[in-house]
Amino acid sequence: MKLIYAILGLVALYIYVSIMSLLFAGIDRKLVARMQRRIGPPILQPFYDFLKLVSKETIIPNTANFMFRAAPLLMLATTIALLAYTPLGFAPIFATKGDIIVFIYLLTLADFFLVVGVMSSGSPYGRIGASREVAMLVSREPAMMLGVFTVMWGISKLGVQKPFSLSSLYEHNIWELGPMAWVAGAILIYVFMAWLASEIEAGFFNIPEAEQEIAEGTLVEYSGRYLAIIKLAESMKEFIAASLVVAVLFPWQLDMPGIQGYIANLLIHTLKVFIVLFVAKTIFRTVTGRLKISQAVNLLWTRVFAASVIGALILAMGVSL
Amino acid sequence: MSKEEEFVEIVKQKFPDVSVVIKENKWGRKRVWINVPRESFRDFMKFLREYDEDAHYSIAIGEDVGEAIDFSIHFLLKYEDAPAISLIVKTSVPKDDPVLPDISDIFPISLQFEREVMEMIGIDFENAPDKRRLFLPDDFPEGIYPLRLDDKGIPEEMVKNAGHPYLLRRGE
Amino acid sequence: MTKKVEYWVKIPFGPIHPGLEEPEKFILTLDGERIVSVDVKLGYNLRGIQWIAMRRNYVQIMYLAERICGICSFSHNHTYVRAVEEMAGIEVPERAEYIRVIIGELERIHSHLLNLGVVGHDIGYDTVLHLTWLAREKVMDVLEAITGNRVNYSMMTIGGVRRDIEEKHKRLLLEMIKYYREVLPQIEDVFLHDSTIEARLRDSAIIPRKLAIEMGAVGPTGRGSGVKDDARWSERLGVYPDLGIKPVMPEDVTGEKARGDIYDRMAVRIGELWQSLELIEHALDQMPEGKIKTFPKDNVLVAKLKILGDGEGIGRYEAPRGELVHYVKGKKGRDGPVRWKMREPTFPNIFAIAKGLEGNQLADVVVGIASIDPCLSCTDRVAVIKDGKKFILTEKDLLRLSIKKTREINPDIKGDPTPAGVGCSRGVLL
Amino acid sequence: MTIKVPADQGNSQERKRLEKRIAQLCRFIGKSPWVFHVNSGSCNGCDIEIIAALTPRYDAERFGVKLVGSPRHADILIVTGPVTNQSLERVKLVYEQTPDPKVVIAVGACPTGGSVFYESPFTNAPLDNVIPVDVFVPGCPPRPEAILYGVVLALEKLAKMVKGEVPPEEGGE
Repeated sequence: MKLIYAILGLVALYIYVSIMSLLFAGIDRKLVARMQRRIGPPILQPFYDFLKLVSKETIIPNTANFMFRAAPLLMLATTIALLAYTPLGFAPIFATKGDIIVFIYLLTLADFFLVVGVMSSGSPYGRIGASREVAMLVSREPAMMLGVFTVMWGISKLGVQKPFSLSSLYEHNIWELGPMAWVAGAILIYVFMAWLASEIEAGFFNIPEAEQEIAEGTLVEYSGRYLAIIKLAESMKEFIAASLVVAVLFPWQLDMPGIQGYIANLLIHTLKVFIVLFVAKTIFRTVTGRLKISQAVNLLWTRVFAASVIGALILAMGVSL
Repeated sequence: MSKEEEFVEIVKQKFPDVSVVIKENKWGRKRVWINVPRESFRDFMKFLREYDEDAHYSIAIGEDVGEAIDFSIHFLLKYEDAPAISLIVKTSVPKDDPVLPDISDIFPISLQFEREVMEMIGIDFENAPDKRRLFLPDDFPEGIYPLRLDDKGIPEEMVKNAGHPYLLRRGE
Repeated sequence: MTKKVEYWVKIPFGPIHPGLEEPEKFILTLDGERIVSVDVKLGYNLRGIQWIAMRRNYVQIMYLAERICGICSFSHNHTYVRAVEEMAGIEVPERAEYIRVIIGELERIHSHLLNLGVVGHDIGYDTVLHLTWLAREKVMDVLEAITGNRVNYSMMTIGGVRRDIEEKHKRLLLEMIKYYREVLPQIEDVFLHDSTIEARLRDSAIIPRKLAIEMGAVGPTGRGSGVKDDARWSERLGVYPDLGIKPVMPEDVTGEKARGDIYDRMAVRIGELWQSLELIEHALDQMPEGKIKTFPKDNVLVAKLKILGDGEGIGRYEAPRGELVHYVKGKKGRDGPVRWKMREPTFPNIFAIAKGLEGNQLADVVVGIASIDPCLSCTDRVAVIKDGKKFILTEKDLLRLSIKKTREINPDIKGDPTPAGVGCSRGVLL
Repeated sequence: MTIKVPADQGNSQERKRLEKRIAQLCRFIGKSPWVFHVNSGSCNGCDIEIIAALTPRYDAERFGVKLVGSPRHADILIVTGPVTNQSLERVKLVYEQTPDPKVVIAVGACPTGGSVFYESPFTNAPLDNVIPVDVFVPGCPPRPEAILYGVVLALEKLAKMVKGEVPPEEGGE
């Protein structure tokens, strides 16, 4: 019985998150346009884009093998599976011990499928975009993982039913671990914001889709329905990545029983996600240009990873003392 | 003694058989026009390079003048202080053996101008390092040189007309 | 030297590519992301201008000269007219000279702002594109008010200028100068002190001074590498000397010595924007009254040119992209020139940047190419003809072509790639 | 499911069903027209006017117009320039690559009739005999408002064509 409820919940979540993420994409484009003194497209523009793309003819290059067709579907599938483990204002549906590892694994798997799909398309532009995507992927994950594991370890010290699970974020949070944790928290905010910006490829890290240099980068071969699926999966991944950052750093929730509790928490969570995405994506995209891949990787390793190590150490000292 | 006269003196000593003229246009800008025979073309270029290390090779013009082909190059010398010397070096080449020495080792940019003149007018620069076509694509018929006025130029039936009314009335 | 196995990929860059505004084809040999060698293939933009010119008379060629390139249409017209005036020995009234200076500087402002926006766009910094192009609309309005058209304003005629600058245009010009005195500091601040732009533009696509002189680089590209040459200054053109013209070098804007990278080229362009504003101001108050062209009617002009038109003339002028040279040769009794040839600033700059790009990364290619502000429509003058024999390069698919080429030229790594480029891309981060 | 509308299909009933199917799906194309710019040898007077149409003053993005980087994503092909011989192949190639419900706009005097290059043997000027063109925007260069008006006209024509009123071959009104 519980399984059927879980599946129904998952489907509802899938519909909700896809609508919300496309809505945010519209708001984001509108705000960036307003910041550039333009009027900018209507808020529902991403929905029109999605529906138009679905109705377009799809062209498959004959050098592409079957993986080219399978990759977008697999990417969407992993993103939906990811939904089951994301903390959306309440404990994730399949919350088990140590499901943070599953969450990170699925997150990177989605990117991996995109890279495989692009590589199988055979176009050198796509290959350059794919190699850039992998370089970014490898250099941004360690910083985030270190930060999340230290926070999880700190929280599990306070006695939690399921240690190392994303649901534990709602029992205790990082700010209850004493003054040293506050300093660590400040550093971790910088780390997570940089990670989020590079995850959704905004501003500095908008390199794989750099349409100027390599003609739309990774998505150069896709068109029609496959492009629509990839765009939807990517905007959902943005929402999920932002909800992880919100869950780790700003997890304050109302404790209302029953269905209204779930809905209220979900709405508060969505508001927080919009604010975090506004800072990490809209402002960042308007203010900065794009870095070279070598500079971006250099930035991710020397600045973001170093900050994450320092934050983890301070947090560990704060907790153990 | 303005810079031009001083330059002309040096040229006269080194190259006696070269005809040099200084023309001045309406608003007082002097230009030095030099006609160089084909044989002393290459060492005249070497002399220019020594005379001014930063000589600026600005343009090379190939021209079909009936029975010969003129090839002139415009140089800018001594442009550090205000009025620079504007020098035009002209040589002419008979149509039956249009061959000129290549000077891309002295002025590297001249290679591109030579490539263009080679494909447009048909002067052949021997031992030029790169004789590929610059502007004309590969499927351009071999014998035709677009800027030639004689039979080797663009034949009449290749002239297209994108629907211009007056052109039709002239019976073309 | 141990045999290093490297995997090269040849990427065709262009001809139809969102980054480049015109069709030009750079074949890049890549080692991973590093560029080993660049080969330029021009010719996609050939429209046979020189060939058409052989069938036109003097006045008709003015309309052809101005459509060589949309952005610097006034410069081409101006240089062609100067060449004809020098050949035929025609006087130009004083007031017409001042109007030529004003329109020339207005076009320089609009062309430089355009290029600043395109460079900002090419490094993904779209806000810069939108704001600089918004600022550019101001000068377009002034140009439209004076000449009647936003682009391709045919202001020039042989022996003077077509339209006069009345009182209301003067007010418009002064008001525009005041507007730019507020806006330019912000644009200058973005391009000289912003960390992203500094990170992307410093030490990328470097053209050393020796290479710039060898390749005859002109305009901001040449001056960015330290070659002190400005056609208006070295030619003592018209009334420019008494307006106080001198070449703008990177030292006056950034304070450091010229390094020949994209940053310095942008600094030279910003310096020139300030200089243009001053030139317009001086020209406005030194402009005498009087008539604006020697031959009021064009057919009188063509008749006179038929008689006077004998000999050769060279016109040199500083277009926004560099020194522009036109050569006109006329013969008595012909109403059109016998030979007309132009050389655009982009022609040497393209080969200079092609050499300068080696050793850089793929990401720098578009910015490097945009930094010399290529105007390929100027560069290709004589086109090709495809006669009966249809020889179709049946490239099935634009991108598939690159796949075929990559598989064909699967790298035979016998030759060792010696990158001639100088300076590695040192990412100085925030 | 790529819907290919067979032009001379035997039973017109089956074709009508297909066309209704497309019309129902394609009504969103008017709301989010993605533009790809093809420069076939233009003097880029028109190109800077096209980009000026996207910048704040004329702002084509408020209709959802977006400049995309690859013909695969494009709905509208904006072609400028007198189609020089070398870019002839490129233009045909890009036309074939654009997914199906697409519109071609010829911007400027050059694609319309080869403006000053009309007699040059090196350009095959009217774009019409290279690829089927839906809207010609005359002017050398046309003002950004004219280009935007051309885009709107093209979208109306596409919507009508999709509904089957205007037979796709001849130019319609």
